[in-house]
Amino acid sequence: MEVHMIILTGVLVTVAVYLLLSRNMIRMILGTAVLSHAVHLLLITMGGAAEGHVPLLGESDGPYVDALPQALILTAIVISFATTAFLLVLAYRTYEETGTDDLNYLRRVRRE
Amino acid sequence: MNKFRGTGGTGATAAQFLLNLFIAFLWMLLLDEDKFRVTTFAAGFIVGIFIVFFMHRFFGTQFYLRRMFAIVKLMFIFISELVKSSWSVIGQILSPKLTIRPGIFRYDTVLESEGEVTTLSLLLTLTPGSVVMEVTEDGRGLYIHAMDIESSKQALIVQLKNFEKAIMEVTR
Amino acid sequence: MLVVLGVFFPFAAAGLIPLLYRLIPNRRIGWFVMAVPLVLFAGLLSIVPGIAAGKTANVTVPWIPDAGIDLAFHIDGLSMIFGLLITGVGSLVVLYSIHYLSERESLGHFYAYLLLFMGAMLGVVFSDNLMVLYAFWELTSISSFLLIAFWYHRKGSRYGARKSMLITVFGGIGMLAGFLMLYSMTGTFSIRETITLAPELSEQPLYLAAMILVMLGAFTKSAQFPFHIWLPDAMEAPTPVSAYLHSATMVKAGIYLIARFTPIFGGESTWFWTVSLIGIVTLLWGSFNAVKQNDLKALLAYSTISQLGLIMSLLGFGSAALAAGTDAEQVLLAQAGFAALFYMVNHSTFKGLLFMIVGIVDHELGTRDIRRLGGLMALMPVSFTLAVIGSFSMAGLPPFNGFLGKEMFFQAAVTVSSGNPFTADGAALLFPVVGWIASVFTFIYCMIIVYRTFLGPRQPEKVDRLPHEAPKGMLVSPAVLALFVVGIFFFPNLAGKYLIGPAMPAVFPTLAGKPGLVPHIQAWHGFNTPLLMTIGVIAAGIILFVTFRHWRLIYRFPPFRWNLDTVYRGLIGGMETGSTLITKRYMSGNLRDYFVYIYVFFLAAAGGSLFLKGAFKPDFRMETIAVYEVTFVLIMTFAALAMPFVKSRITATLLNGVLGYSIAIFFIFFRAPDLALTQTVIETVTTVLFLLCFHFLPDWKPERAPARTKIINGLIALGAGAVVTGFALTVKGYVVFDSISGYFEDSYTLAGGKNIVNAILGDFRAFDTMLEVVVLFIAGIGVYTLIVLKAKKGGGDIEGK
Amino acid sequence: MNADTIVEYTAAILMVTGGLMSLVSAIGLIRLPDVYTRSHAATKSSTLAVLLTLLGGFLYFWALERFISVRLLLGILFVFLTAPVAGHVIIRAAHRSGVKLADISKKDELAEAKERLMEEQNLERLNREKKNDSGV
Amino acid sequence: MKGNDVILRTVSRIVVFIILTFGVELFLSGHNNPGGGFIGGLVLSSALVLLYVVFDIETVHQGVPLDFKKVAAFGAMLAVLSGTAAAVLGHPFLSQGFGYFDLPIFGVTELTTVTIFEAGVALTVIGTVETIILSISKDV
Amino acid sequence: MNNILVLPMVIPLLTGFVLFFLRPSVRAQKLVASLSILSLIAVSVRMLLKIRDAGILRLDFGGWKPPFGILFVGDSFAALLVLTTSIVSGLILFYAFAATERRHENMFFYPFSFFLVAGVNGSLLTGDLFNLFVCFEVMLLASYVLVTLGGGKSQLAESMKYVAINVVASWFFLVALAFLYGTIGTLNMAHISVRVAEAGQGPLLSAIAVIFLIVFALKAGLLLYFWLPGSYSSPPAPVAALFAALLTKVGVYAMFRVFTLIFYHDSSITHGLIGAMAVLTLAGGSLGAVAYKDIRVIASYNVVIAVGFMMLGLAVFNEAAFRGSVYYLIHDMVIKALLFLAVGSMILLTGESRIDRMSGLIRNYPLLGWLFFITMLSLAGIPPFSGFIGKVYTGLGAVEGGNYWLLLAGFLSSLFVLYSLLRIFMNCFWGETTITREEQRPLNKKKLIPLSLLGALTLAIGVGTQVLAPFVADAAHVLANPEIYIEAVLGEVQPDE
Amino acid sequence: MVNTLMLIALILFSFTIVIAVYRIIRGPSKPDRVIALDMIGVNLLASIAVVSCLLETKAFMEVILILGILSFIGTIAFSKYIERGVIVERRHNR
Ligand code: NA
Ligand code: NA
Repeated sequence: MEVHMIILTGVLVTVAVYLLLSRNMIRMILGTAVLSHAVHLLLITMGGAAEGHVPLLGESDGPYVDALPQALILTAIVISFATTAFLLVLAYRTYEETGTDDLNYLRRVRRE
Repeated sequence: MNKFRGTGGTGATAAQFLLNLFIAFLWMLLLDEDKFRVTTFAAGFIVGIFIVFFMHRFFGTQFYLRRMFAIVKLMFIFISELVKSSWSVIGQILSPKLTIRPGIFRYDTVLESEGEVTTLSLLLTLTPGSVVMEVTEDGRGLYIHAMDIESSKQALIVQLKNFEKAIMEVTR
Repeated sequence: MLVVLGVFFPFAAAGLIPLLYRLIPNRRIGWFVMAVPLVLFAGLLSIVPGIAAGKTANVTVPWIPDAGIDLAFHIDGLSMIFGLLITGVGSLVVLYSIHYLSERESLGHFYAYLLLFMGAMLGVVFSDNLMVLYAFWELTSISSFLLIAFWYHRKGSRYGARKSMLITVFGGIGMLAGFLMLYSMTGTFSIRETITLAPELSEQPLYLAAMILVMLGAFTKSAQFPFHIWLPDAMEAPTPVSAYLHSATMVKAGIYLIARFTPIFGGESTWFWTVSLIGIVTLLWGSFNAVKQNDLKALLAYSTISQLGLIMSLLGFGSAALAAGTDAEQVLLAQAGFAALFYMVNHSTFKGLLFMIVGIVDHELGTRDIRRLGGLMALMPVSFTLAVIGSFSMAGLPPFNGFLGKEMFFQAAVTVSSGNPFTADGAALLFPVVGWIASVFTFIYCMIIVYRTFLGPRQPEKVDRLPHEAPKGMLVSPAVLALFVVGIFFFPNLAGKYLIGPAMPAVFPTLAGKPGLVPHIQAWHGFNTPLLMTIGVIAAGIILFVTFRHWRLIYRFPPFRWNLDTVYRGLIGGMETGSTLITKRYMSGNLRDYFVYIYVFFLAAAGGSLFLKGAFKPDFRMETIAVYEVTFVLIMTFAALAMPFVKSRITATLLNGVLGYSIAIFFIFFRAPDLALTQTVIETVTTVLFLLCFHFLPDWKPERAPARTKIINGLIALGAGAVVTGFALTVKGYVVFDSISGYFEDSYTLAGGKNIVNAILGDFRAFDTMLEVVVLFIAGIGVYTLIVLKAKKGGGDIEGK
Repeated sequence: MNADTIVEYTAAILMVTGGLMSLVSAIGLIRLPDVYTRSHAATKSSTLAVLLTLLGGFLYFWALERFISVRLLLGILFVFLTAPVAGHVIIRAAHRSGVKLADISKKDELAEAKERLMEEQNLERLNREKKNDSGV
Repeated sequence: MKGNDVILRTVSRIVVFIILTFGVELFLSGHNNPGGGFIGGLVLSSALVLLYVVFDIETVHQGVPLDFKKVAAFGAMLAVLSGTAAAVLGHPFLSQGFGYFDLPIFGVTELTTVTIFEAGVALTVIGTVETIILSISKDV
Repeated sequence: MNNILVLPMVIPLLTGFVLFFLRPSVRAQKLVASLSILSLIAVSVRMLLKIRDAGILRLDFGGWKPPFGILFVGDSFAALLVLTTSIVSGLILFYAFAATERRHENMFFYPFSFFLVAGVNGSLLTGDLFNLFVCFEVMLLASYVLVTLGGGKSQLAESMKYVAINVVASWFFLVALAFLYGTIGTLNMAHISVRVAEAGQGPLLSAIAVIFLIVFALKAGLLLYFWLPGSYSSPPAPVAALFAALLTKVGVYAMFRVFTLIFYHDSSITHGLIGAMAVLTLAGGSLGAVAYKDIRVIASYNVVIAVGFMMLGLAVFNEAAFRGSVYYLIHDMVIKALLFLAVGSMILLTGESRIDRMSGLIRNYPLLGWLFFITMLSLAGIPPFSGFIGKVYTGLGAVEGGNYWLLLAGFLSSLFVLYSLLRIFMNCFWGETTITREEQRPLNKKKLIPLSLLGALTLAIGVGTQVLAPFVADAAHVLANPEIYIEAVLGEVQPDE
Repeated sequence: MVNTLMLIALILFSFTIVIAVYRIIRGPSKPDRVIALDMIGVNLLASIAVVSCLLETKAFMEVILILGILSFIGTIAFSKYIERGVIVERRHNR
């Protein structure tokens, strides 16, 4: 169950990096969002194959899948949510101030 | 001012109590225990107290036990209408050539309260070939999109009348 | 005790002077300042007999014992000479400055810097610890920097200060590296211990590098070719400073260093050739350039460069003694070292004197340009006399100490050329020849000083003021120096016995005690080669001076016009423009470029180490694979690939939502209900956030980028995807260790929870969760702040009330 | 073949039926001419498909371990309650944002009503302006 | 032509209660079932999001007069303080305790300090999500 | 139990919350902040002494033994940096009390600063690799907010880049963690080290190490520093000072930790790659420092140079060089704070930021001028200021290790440092005075005191190096001998064997 | 056999999702795309129900309910965005 997941991760990374390299802010931010999808998938894939039961004691007698990566991903998900939220708002504030959502033009924004 | 307050304020306290019971019941169901336990129900009731306390300003819809039954009954109507409508739509989708003539028409209902109008709209939306698009400001006029307006407008109106009657039986 | 005092007294005084200046805000402050070097001078004098008898004074104050860096001070014969020069000339310079500087100047700063310098200089010559020496070494550069830029509002002052700082610090850093190499060979920072270990060093691989780096320090500090260029510009400093730092003391720190390190590096042919050649080239180049100068101070600066070269070359000659075979040869060669120190003392006297006289001329006429000067003899007779003494001494004429020094130089040059351990006889003939030519130029510029300034026609129309003799107070210091110039000529052996002689064992420790190491100096030693050379110098000098007008055009020829200053300016300018060009080229300010750098580096470094170093061992084994999983993989691939190409941001956001929800179902496939729950909610909330923010942003336009950029982007993206995939496939096949998470399966007994993930989050790794909550909180308040900020700017407060 | 097996088969068949209906509505999503008609497919057949599947799941767990999953029942209730609302809201948004009906559509009383309202408002404004003009 | 949100609002009022109850259940049962502070908090805040979308900020604010910034701060502080409490009592920082108690109404119940910690988590999540959404929305 | 270890993180966290609630009263905020900083310093000193007496300290959160739970590990290296962080951030905050606009104070400037400090201290102390990621995020999120504080056009534009790049850096961190967990199956750094050593750091683990290198290089500004000058030169002075003093150092610290404790088996990375990156960083930083006329940008490139210099120690990889880097880290935290505050003050006073638009400031603000002068000397590594000893040890390490190119690059870079700052000093402080006594804006004591204290600190560290010497020696010793650290963490538990 | 039927159901649901993704990409109107997303949500929900049966675990029941809730919220939010460009208003002005 891993190989196709790994390839999928690769596809997601490719798309994310391509989006990241765009000039448009929203494209770039969507790129970061896809990046985090990719890494969450990667984390769970690297945690090992899904051979085992849901890590709920009492649901079954085990063996259970590795629960640690799940906990790590949970933390990672919340953190990437926090970051994305901030980045989004920063993007629109930047647009409001500079009048452009083109990252290429941001370099020309000189100090006032 | 308070837009949450529904029609009539007399039964507010009683309704809150009912809502609380509802939550307790919900709680009990959620816990998925093998048999009914008073303690579970009580715990649910306490949870309900918090929620209702927290949300009490939103409260307003009158909840009578009677209406609970009505809702269950209406849900069965929903289901049957849903099955019928789905079947019809599937037929239209799978017919080799699309012959439908969609359109929007207005229907003025005799129902008054928000709950009644909503129920009607939900039913109607689940009825074959019709979706409620707008409710006029006075809450009496419904704009309905029909999948095949030529063949089914009249049938729809008849059906609407029946629904109105059924709902009023429940609510009044 | 005197040693510690010697170093720290000036610093303490330097700290106090600005405070004292608040009480005595006029030139009388100088008298207090003068007390410092005077007291130290007296103290040092008092130990001269002891030092002459071979004793040394030592003291160690711990500083960083762990690093072997202690404030270890050591006075021997060599440091004594310098100590006396520093304090002696220092006293005279302060005395001179009392009258020289206007009361409008910030005297507090001036004297503080001066004392700072004095302490630093004493520190350099007294230190026995390489690091401490380095510390004081840099401090001399700094105080020199501050003194050169004393008139910091002048552009020239700043330029000169910066130049001197850059060049001397450059040398200093090299020297530090050399010291560190020495340490790595010896394990000690103590100079004396290093000297005792010297015989074992020459075989070490770092020996040569250390030597060259130490020389670098010395040459930059002592303004040796090609590093001499800072010295003329340092003349922007007030004249007392020039007299003190840039002729009598600081520039001699390099001489000191070479002398001090002769026991360690001397006797090596590299050392001999480098020091001697650099010295002799500097001597020639300096004297040759001094002749063409119009500014008296610049002339003196080049003269100083040249004379420092002379001293340096003498030290180089002398170092050969340590490699010479017989005692006689050793002693004969070592006398070059003696000559170096002797010449150095002389130079301090007559050059200090000349600077002070030039200062007086400048002070009285407001100019130092010899094209505007002339005929001052009648108006300033005392100054004239003193100038003649100084100039003639420098020119090497009797009855002044310069004559003795010059004779000894010629003698040493002849000795080296006639035989030294590193070449066959006569191969070093260039030393006396070049030395002689340089002496001719020296003679010429000395005559220029006297004739163009004090003799010849007066040019009152070119000068604003009517000059008259300087105040007596200003003449005292030069007069005292003149006294030494004459005195040493008549009693050279007094200096030889008490001053120079005791230093010889420090420079040539292996020759200590050998008879004849300290030569008997005679003014008249018969018609030997040196005397003939001197006569030749005078003859040629007079002819060339008289015909100067005719041959000065030579300076216009490119090889002579070609200027190291131009190189320096070119370097600095080139560095500035070059760095601007380069930096602005890649620091484009464009986020896309930065991402490109990051990912290209990722591809090169991580991808390189994966694919090129044999790490890539993909594992394509598939345990179970279900059709529906493949379908969901396809769904995600489909949705993802469409994202960059859709025309509307809403569509892209929806597709992102599809990805998020689909990941939730993969979490389900991986038996991770908590993850699936969190993922779905977070995905929805994120989507809502996107929608909220879209209100403020324009819909996106098609990506306007050249095809080339798009292709590069695509390749980088593909590469990143491939590298991640490659890694993951390899990691999949790497089965060596079990995960530690088996432990958590006891979560019910350990932490009282049946949901293992929840137990990890709430208990085993609760700390992560706690911080994650903090992260979330910061983000939330951060968003609030970002938005409130704007409202405040616009004037309105969005908080309503 | 005991009762539980029958229930399990029933559950599985319910699920397959749900899947088929779902696919049919997906086809509708492709075939139908405009957003309004497509919404019929989505809000009705798709919803029913899901409900069937959930019901299947409910039965399956009941057969398997006599487990009454309230969450599934609640899920059914929830989809039941919200699916038509979602359909209504999307359609309304579509119309309000000016998405055209397919050409085959017969009539649009809502659009007519909206136009009438606009005309009335325009008329009113014109009248007001006129009044203001005359008042000056 | 103005419309009427009656359908959406009426249904949402019911739906919100279901979501809220479900959220609390998720929060409390997370120790043994899927759920916990994070998810509970997220579900509760999504209920509020629904209210904000269906109604409007001022209306909801009348119903839930909370300063969500402070809720978030209080929650995060609670999470940190629950760890500090253990330290004050001489246990390693963030030590959690659990035990089984016979309570009057609830019967034998497992009580754990994790619940306090998770409450902090939940409050932070609610507070933060609402703060973000409200901040952006008020900017319109 | 060593609950003291968590205090450097918990004190600022709780302070942050309290300050958040104290928003209406700036005075109360200042009071609480001051008390908190003082206690933070006291705790750090106490911790350092405790480590000296008892060796490396360990705190297992929740009492879960390593490698299963998260833990903080306090060795001299971490504790020294925690102490420096506390002191330096305290002084910066003290400056901020006087320099921060009311507008920013209302924007939770102080709480965010404390969260930043908490993140930094956590990153320094943690012994768990995933927790390091989380601590980084605490630090980064706080920095995201702080970098936008002020919110001008260019500031937001630069913030955008800063945040975006750090998001990508965090992504790399997670990717690296995923691969590491997939191969090694554990998160405790000491345990990872044991397992890596057991498996032998083969090509795969080395390649994963390279990803970690990228992560930390991005945070530290090692070669991948292009985000740095823009984002460090746009926010208000106290924020820039906090960034310059703390943020890159955490990246540098992490690199030292990871590449001395875990991935020290492959010299082509530790010596080769890191060395090359350090040299390129020095070169790029040096060129940048002389390329611009904006004093904030010049200062920012000096941050880059310092990173390159500190990394020389890791590239050289011997105890002397480690010592040098530890000294230099401490020095650089102090001096970068001073540099950025001084630069900020200059801009505040003149309203200009380009060297060709300022002149003769020393006449108006002599103390500021001399402080800048001291900063310059200290940065150039001139004794007896704090930069000297680090330079000496790094140089010594390079000589001993035979890394002459690194030595050359490191020492040459200090010339560029000197040149770049000389340019500021000569153009801005020297030259004709353009501001008359009447028009000059006052530079009040409240701002000058923290500046002077930082100046005194750089001198004190240089002169009183001996006080630090045993701690630094211990820090370097542990870096050079990872088994000490491992023993302290896993001593009584043997998870595998 | 039961499992096979369930797998078939699962594949059918995933095909539906594929088609819905196509609709999202094709559009043409925004409401079209939102309808498709809504459809994906409910189909995922159904898929999870099937997967739960396949894996014989009750652990995913919460996910089913949550997906239902969220796809509703998401649809409402998107609709409001399409309708007004703003999804949360400060005050409903009517
Ligand atoms: Na593996
Ligand atoms: Na949980």
